[in-house]
Amino acid sequence: MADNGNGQGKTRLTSADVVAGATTARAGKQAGNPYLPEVATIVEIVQETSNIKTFRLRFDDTQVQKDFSFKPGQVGQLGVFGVGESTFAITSRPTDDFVQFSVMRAGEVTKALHNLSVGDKVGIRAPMGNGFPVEEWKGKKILFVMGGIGSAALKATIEYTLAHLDDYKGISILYGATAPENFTYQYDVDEWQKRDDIDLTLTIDRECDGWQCEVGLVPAILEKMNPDPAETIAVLCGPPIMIRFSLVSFRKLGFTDEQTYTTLEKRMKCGIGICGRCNVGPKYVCVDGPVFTMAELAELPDEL
Amino acid sequence: MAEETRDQGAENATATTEAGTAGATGEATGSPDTRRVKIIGIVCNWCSYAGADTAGVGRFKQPANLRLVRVPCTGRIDPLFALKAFEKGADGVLISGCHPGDCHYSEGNYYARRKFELMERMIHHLGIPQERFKWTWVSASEGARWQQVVTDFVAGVESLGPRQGRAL
Amino acid sequence: MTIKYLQADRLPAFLEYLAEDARVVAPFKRYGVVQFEPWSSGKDVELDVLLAKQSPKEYIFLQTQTYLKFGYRMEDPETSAPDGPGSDDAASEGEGAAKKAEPDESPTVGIPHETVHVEPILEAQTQVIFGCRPCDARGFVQTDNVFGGYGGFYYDPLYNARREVTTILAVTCREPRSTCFCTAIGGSPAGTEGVDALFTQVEGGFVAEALTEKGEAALAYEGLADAGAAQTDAAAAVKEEAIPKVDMPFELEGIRDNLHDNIEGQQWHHLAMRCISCGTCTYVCPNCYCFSINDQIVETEGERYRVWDNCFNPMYTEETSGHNPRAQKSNRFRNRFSHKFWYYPDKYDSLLCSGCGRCIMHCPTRIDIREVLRVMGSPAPEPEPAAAPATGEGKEA
Amino acid sequence: MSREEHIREFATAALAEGRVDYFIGWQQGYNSSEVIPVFIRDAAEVEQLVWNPLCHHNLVTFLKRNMPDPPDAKIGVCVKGCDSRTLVALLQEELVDKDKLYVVGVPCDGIVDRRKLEKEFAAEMVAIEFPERGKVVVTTRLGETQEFAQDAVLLDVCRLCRYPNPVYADDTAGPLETEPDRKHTQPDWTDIADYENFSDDDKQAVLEQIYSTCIRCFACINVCPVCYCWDRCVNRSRQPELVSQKVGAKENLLFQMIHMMHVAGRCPSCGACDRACPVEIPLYLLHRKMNKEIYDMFGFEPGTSLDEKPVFQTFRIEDEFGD
Repeated sequence: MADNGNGQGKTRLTSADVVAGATTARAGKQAGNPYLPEVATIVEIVQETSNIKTFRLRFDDTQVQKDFSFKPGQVGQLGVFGVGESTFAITSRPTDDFVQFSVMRAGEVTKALHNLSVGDKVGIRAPMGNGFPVEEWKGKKILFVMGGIGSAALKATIEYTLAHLDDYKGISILYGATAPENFTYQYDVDEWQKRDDIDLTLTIDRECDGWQCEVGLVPAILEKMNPDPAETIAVLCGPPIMIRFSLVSFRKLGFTDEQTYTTLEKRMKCGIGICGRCNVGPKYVCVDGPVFTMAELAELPDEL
Repeated sequence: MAEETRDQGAENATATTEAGTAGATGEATGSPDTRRVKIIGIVCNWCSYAGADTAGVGRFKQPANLRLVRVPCTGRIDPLFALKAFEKGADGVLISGCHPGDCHYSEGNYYARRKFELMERMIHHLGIPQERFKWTWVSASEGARWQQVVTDFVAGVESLGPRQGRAL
Repeated sequence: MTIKYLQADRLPAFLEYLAEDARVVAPFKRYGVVQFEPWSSGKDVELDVLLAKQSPKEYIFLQTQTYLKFGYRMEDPETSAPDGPGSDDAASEGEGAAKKAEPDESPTVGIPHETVHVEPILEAQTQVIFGCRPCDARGFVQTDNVFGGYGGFYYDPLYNARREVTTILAVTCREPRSTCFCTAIGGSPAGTEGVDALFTQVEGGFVAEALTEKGEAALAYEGLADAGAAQTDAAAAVKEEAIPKVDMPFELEGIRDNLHDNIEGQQWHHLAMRCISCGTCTYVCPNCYCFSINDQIVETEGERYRVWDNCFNPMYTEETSGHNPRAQKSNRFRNRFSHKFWYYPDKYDSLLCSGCGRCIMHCPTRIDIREVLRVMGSPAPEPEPAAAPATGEGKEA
Repeated sequence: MSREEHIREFATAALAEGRVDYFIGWQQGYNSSEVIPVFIRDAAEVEQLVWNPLCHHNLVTFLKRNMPDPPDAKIGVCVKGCDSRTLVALLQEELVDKDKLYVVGVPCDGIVDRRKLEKEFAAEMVAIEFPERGKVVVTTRLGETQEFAQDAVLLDVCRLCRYPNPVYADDTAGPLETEPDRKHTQPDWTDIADYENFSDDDKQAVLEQIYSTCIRCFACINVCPVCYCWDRCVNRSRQPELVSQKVGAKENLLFQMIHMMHVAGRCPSCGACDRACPVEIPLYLLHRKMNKEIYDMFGFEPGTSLDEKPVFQTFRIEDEFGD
């Protein structure tokens, strides 16, 4: 066009630098195109349960791999080219030299992921979301309550707190699954059982041969455990029904909504707060979440 | 929609490599040669699929452009299947099942033939010449008929050439 | 600020001039339907019909935009040549392939294996949108916040690449429709927000005011005369007269808080009764911006594209488990209006509506956003007396 | 008593006796040039119900799965002749519970095409009045007034209508309309003759052009009374993407074709999709063409008798299709 003699400096970003987010936007612009996935290669696949696989991935760009960092509780978009992207919690340790996601075979993308083998290529956009405020929790007891694949969302956080045990007054884990073979990260569970610095309670839905631990639904076991709400942070993740009833139990036990955290899952597309799909009222799960306190959720419309 | 694909493009129709659903890793086989027409055959498990096998066992020579999608019964075939195949770049779609009266499930093909007839009458409105779409009956024993049907249909589509562009 | 006068019969020549360096987009009538289309010589711009069916947002925020192409290739790690152009962002396959071999079991070494080739696509054509209305232009300002180019929280290059090379020449609304309500939400039939140059139809032609540098550049056309005092006065009169012609169907004050308080209101069900859950309102809207990202692949070559989506789509929020956070029609209905007047304002301190009234005109059942705001934007109704006095508390959300 | 008064009376009685939870009829929109569907829950609101030649909405749409709110509501509904055929199509497949339904049939002498009128004026229409039968008076926002003969501005679907009277109703609002002569003859397909006479290439060119404007809003599908899996539609599914979600002439045509194939045998060409389309694509054209083919194949007209089954849900062994 006539006025565009120079192709440069057309953005009004600087002149309209009034909104608080401008800096972020500028940073985003420098960071490049947030829609473009980084290509990564599957380096290892662990079959966790009959329908859950854990994928260990390494970015093809070594610099990206080196620079990659995230906070416990953050998520990423893992995609198969030609099928699509889906959101998964990052389950590796921040110190790992790979990125790890645990995927339950459920829909199109997860099915395609399950069909991949070591050496295959995927696309990753990560990290996204806020993560758990592990810094704020220092000096408190942490109680993880999780069910089924919900453990994937908390795995990185558990690993983090275990790596920084001195910062916390104690770690308790209540983990429920439908049957003994459905515990994801069986190897972790075995290890936690051996350790005496973790208070681990396992439960399954229905009695079965050879089972030594609790039997019953998570909320019921939670009430039986009767944890002391004082100086404790409760972190909850699992199927919606479990969350709903565990929350009732937590309230019964005297936990306030402010000390109860959960992490949400929603259908997401862009992952950067634009596409308008994962919102619960004014909050976007992809950027304002996925971690919320129950007090924050209480403010939002009932669209979980 | 593709429960199973079978690539007949190898040496002859006896090739029974099950390519599985063409997923993220792309199709396991298939020539990159775009000059050859690609034809999707949607066939019922009990008659035409077996008929194709018979043709193979009988070593009837036939064109190798056809890829089969096996469905339980022609009654299962939604017109969408054919349209989707065209959308994905097929140059022709062949649908085949049991002869009327021979349906493994008694009556599936009676429903099917009504649908296909309408489909055939309407397909040219999509800009797809009727010659690119065919539906017929081939029973399990009719290996020769299968050969004939496929040869004729492929020749017809070949005379029209590959369709331009990928979408419809 | 430059103020020029464009004689009505010089309009084609003016567009011709603009088209020298850019694509010109303007409203045209085809089969009686007015839509924004690329201009070409001989086409008559339609300005008598106030609003085109859709806002011109599709020229900046494309309805379908492919932003990534990819292909699966078989490559031999030893002989693989460097990849083709455009794959800089995708990391080099050769390296990935070589690395892939190490943790892998040895038998695969040396065997050709599959790699993925990724090519980002980002193109933007310099363009001028002529003949949109001030509400359409204001729509861009509001979506700018979302896509980040003008100070939002996130930066979206797909949108901004086009936004930055687009000049918007709006035309003052002389005869607003009964469905217009721009003044009620802070706009005006002669509004200048987001407008690069504003054209006002007066006797025999247009008075054109440049408002930005881009606008100045567009008005540099030598076929334009300097506007005389009589012409500028006439333009001012047209603007003045137009403003009271726009109805004020509701009071903006308190709508956000009342929407917050009414979130569980039974009225949502009643208002949503005649909604058919289509996407018309969102697709004709200058502000709605939700989208989906899809992949398409044929054999080994595929693409990833962004495509408009809308919150009325029953499958929009549906999760793989089958659980749908907004399963009911009334939930989805509530989301659209709350987004425009509560969720978005909380985040960007502006409204996600510019009052064009297209959603009212084109809704198959004529759902009226003004009615929705009158009902849900007023203090909670009597059936819930407890909620009524609690206004003003919503701020904390 | 006018038809409008009849409708109000039936609605009042049904609501008062508790036979229905709500009653669906037509109401004036934001001005008298618009008519919109209304859901009456209280007998005191029946005055809102209107009947005039602008009542084009096919209210059967609101009986589809997942449309009623609450889902098990007992519903009263007004149907015109064409609407009743779509209702019959749903009843044939038992997709609507007859026992929860109260149907008021409204004989109809043709619906005015608001869009035809709209195109007569540059300014907005703010009032459309019907001072006497057969006369339409339009007033614009600038105060212009113009009179039209109703017959001259009818919807295309109404011109060849063979079913002015509802084929199924519990009560009928006023006397039946005189059955037109064409009721007793074969259906008239002259409206699509022009299109049919095009060559294949021309057809394709025409269709591509008219479908290129489609914005994929899915109003046509959602408003279609017989498109009953509307909320799980293959055309609208984004993940998995069953049908290309791209917006382009060919993709749009494909999606319309799928829609059409899926309503074959149920679609009586009521034209609801056509009227709902915000970009005014003449969707009706292909649907009419399809119905013609179905008539040629089976001599069948969708939704005309409760005892029939839609042609694609049934078969005859002696059907002679294929080779």
